Amino acid sequence: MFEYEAKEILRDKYGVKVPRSVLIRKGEDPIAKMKEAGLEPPVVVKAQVLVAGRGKAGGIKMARTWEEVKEKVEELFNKPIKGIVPKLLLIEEAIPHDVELYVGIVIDRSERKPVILASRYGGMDLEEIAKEKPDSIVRTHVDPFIGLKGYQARLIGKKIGLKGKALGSFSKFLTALYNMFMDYDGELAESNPLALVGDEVIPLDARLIVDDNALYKHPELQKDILEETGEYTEWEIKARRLGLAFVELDGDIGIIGNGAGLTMTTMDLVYEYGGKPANFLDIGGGADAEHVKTAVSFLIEFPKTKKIFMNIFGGITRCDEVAKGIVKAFQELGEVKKPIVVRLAGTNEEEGRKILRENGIEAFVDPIEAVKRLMEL
Amino acid sequence: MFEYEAKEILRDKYGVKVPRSVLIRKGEDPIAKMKEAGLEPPVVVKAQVLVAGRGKAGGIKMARTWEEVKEKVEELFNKPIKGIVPKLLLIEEAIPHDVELYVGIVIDRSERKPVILASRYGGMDLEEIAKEKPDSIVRTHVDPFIGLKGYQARLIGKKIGLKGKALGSFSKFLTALYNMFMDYDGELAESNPLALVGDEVIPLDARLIVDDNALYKHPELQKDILEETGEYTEWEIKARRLGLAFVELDGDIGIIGNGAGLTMTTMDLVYEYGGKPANFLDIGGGADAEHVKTAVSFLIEFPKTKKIFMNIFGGITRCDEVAKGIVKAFQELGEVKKPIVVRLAGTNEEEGRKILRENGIEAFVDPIEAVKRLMEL
Amino acid sequence: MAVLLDENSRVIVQGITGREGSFHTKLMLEYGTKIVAGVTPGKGGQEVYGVPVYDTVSEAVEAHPEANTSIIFVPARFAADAAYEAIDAGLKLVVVITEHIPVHESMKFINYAKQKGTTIIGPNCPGIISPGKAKVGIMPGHVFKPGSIGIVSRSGTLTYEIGYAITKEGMGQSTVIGIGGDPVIGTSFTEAMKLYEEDPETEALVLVGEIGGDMEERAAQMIKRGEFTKPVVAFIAGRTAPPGKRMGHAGAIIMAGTGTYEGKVQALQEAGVKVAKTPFEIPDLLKEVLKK
Amino acid sequence: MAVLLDENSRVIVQGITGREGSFHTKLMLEYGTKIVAGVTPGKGGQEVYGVPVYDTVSEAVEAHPEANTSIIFVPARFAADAAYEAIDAGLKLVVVITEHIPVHESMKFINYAKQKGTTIIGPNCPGIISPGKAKVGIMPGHVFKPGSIGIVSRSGTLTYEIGYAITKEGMGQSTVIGIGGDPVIGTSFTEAMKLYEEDPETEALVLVGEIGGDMEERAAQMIKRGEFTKPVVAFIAGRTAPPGKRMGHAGAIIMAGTGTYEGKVQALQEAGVKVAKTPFEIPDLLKEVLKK
Repeated sequence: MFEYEAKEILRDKYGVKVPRSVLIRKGEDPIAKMKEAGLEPPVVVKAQVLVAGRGKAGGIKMARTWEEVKEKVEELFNKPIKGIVPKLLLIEEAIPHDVELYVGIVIDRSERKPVILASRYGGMDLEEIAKEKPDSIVRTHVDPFIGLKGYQARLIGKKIGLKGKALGSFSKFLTALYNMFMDYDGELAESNPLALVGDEVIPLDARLIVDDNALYKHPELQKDILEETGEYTEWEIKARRLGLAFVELDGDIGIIGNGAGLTMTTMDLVYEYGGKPANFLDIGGGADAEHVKTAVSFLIEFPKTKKIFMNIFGGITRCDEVAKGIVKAFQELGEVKKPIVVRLAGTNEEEGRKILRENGIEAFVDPIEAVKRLMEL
Repeated sequence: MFEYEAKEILRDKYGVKVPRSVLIRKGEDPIAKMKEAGLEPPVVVKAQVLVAGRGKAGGIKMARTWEEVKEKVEELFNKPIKGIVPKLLLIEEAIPHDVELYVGIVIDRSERKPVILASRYGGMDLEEIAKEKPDSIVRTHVDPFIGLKGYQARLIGKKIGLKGKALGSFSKFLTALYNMFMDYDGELAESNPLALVGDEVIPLDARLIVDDNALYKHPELQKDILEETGEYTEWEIKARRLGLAFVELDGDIGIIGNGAGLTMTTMDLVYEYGGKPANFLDIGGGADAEHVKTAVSFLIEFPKTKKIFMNIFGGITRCDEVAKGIVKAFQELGEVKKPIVVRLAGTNEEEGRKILRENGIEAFVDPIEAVKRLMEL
Repeated sequence: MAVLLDENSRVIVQGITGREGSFHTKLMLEYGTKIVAGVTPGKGGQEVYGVPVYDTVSEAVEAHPEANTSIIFVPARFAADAAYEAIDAGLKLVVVITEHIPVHESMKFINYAKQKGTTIIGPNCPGIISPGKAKVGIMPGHVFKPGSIGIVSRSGTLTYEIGYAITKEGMGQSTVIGIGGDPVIGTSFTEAMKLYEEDPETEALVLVGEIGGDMEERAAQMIKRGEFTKPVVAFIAGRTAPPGKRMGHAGAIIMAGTGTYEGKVQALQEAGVKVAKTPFEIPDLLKEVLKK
Repeated sequence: MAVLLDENSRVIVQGITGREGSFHTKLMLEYGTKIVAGVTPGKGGQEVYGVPVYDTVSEAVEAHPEANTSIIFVPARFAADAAYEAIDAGLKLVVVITEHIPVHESMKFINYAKQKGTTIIGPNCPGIISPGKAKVGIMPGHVFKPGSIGIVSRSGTLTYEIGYAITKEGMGQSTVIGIGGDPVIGTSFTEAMKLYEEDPETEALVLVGEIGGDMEERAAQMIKRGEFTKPVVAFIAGRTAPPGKRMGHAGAIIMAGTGTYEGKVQALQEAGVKVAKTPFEIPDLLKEVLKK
């Protein structure tokens, strides 16, 4: 979700005071739009990109005059941030402030509870805070059924050095952030920096990452456009569109496995025997021939792969289905130069290996034998 | 809250399918508005009044033709329902159905949990169901922190005789009703009748009563207009506007006490000694002279009272403040013919009685003596 | 002994700097209640009648680990949060004086308190007093005397009235609990009765009920089941109140034919409870039942 | 013995009429698991491989009061509700196979289960097997043999691979738990280890970890603290996985420098755990630690 969307939700649904701003598209006149909204320099011009570390990558510019607004808008619309050219800019009133706080909410895996992380030293990444001011981070768990209590929020505020009325403002903001995190199935809700202006806190930035598995509950939210996150390569985006769990790597050996653990282990095994994986591709549990075909075809087309190693241990996945899928992929693609070595074990393994061998594809029971053979090719 | 408001919330915020309808004001052309909304007879024309038992009082009419629509609209706009003339009518598509269910949610005082009441026999009041089909009422408590679980809702549906897909529809509706009850601090959320149409449930009526103490959390909700509920008499409405906890009764002795229990007991005492209370008026805890003055003045003006009995046991309330308030009320109203007997005990009682006596008002320590004196007057 | 509150109670006043909070802190101190700290967010560091004020309950408890009881005077909008804070700080008894708390909020923090083993009195109540030992509430202390009568009451002023009537007749009270007038409260008649049953100091119990709800009926059932064995005398306010009307607070309303005066009196009488017609008959009835 | 699952387990299959549910019901029955009932809302009255189907878990439990375990195959949108239903019906072990459950929902029903004393395995897991006794999951039964090795694993297929390797070397397993690949799961390494520590049948434990999270580090700390005293052999998948990328499921991701392969291996080795470089070294390492 873009910054401006998170801020809109905070403002409209949770009553949080956010800086006044206008959103502009390429080609729109920023001056006119600002005047319409009653905004004047100094303002902050911010590239709306999903890239993490946007500020450091030069995606946020101060503009002190009307002249500078024009300049900075021009500049940001033409400057890729980690490869992504912004389609939207947010022009926001500049808010003078002394202190920048950090506050974020994630789920603590071992406590199975939301945990609020807060620090007096916002403005830098949480990782940097953790490195440079580790003792400044206040961690507070929240009972997911009871919710964040006002006094807990005030206590956090106190621990990061707030006092008097600022405690009330902080508590109100944190409650809003927490409610957004819970209502929207957040993986992360964050404000960094959260500015302290007099007795009031104002979120200069806001982020919300929604759990993909929960997106169906929030039809009003658009799924983040894969291309715009800057997180995925071209082929990773293609794979996601095909429903494949694929990660691009640096080597040249295509890897397919079933199950994330086994697939990672297969990568590790190839490394161990001197190869370099070109990718991670997990066909998951219970894949049918069609899904296997899609995965194998994709890896054959993926230009980085010179040869393919497929490692399947059938549990819920049936080896005969897998074999059929592989054969189909090779049949459909016709003359394929990329060699493949398959290791098949588990449910219906013999049937599976038989199908492969009948179609001229090398099939093994032992993964070590298989990887050794692979390295000979 | 009016029926149409509760239905709007259910539809817009909770995704419940409600009958299509138009809302009309006096003077508007019902035919034109229906055509605009694509509605055709048969329809149901419903007076939007806050009176309970509206259906029985003749506030709901079926209209099978355009002619009848005109007639019924005319009729309802000119017919007081328990004394209240509706300002709005809801014209709603008539939905043919076989079964009318009842479902309501209140807070169970002793369990301190929301309790869902459901019955196969909707259409009549819950009290009637309780009398005529007591075994048909299914009671289910919900943990307020965990919320209503889908399986609980289906189980309730099963127990009131639903099957197959209707269970899913009922469960969805009940979850929406429960969420509305919780989100809006409901004292009561109810749908009666809830129609079963094929595999689907559709709320033909919907009610939501919001806890007065929680209204500040829901600024979008209008406070029910006192005049339109039909629950309050003219003087009760006046009293509420003055912030007085006042109930009108049939007798002629004005009653003021501090605390509901003591005030009721004062009523009981007056009855016991042959008098008939004209009202209940509780000045609450910690009333200051000003509030006492308002209460006493109000009761002097209240035409039903011939004489006034005031019974105060001061805890948080100070008897001297009470005395000052009484004196002030009599001074401001000038020549008052209505006699008053005051019983004052507790915090600063002697001071209080002294102030009264100095101003010619009879003051007692013992309530029995006081009530006896009252009856002599 | 006494129930819930005694000479070992160490009290925190939440909302101590407010008008009501500071006024009653003074009265409670004068009564002899051991108030160890007060809490008002943002006012930490002040003092109220010599009681140190903290920003949070946890700070107060850290500085005064002997604290075990809290009384809440904070405004309705913040009262539920104050209750959670007291519960989470591990206080065992929390008295909520505040009225007009939304009933959903009361319902929730009362459930929460139960999970955590905290007893809530109230909301919308006058509090609790164990005469001669401690007072955590807003009742006038002088109307009560140490003694062996327990009082549990849904009504504030009526409690003072009845307590005073008992005191004047030469008897006294072990502990008096004003459980509060809201529809949902932390401690019901039956829950309080469990405590009085086990208190050796209490010889007889006065139940002060009202129309509305079914707490009196449940008390009667408990007595019938033999789970409360001490003599009980009752008074029910609202004999002449009409149905369907809220008599002052949300709890006192006869709805759909339930919660009537007659129903309550009948249930209690069937359980062998003497029901007084006026509060002033209570002392005589008490003498009667105690003679047996 | 064995942990969590044994010959006394009586199983309800939730979502029994679905594709996966019915297929694995067949396989579990063939393995010898005692499945007493199935549940699919709206399909009560049917049978699946001779197993009676009910509309609700409470009806199933009423008809089969011996039921103590559930396995959930219902789609992600309804899985959390199915879990609540199983917990409320008093089942003591609930295995959630379903993947793609929103993490907030898992977090909630896992907290709820803890309150109610129910053990959750999963979600997004292959289930649990006590070879020769019962299988409540989707793992291929034939790769495991009864024996004295416990396996706890974050990875499905890797568990079969390692189990099979152990079996081929003539050893067997007491209980194998696939704890699931989601970021929030019902039973962690350390929670499972507490059970294995008390199981006399288990002589050694294999931990199958992955990059991401800190469950392996916590296991290492537990061993260091002396709270787990049996020999442990581990394998961690993802040695060559790049940071910041989700490797297949949400749990396996190295973020902000935590959850790395090296960190986990170091923590385990410092606790005296032998860490295998490939799954196939596990049997040899086991023989080594068992000899001592």
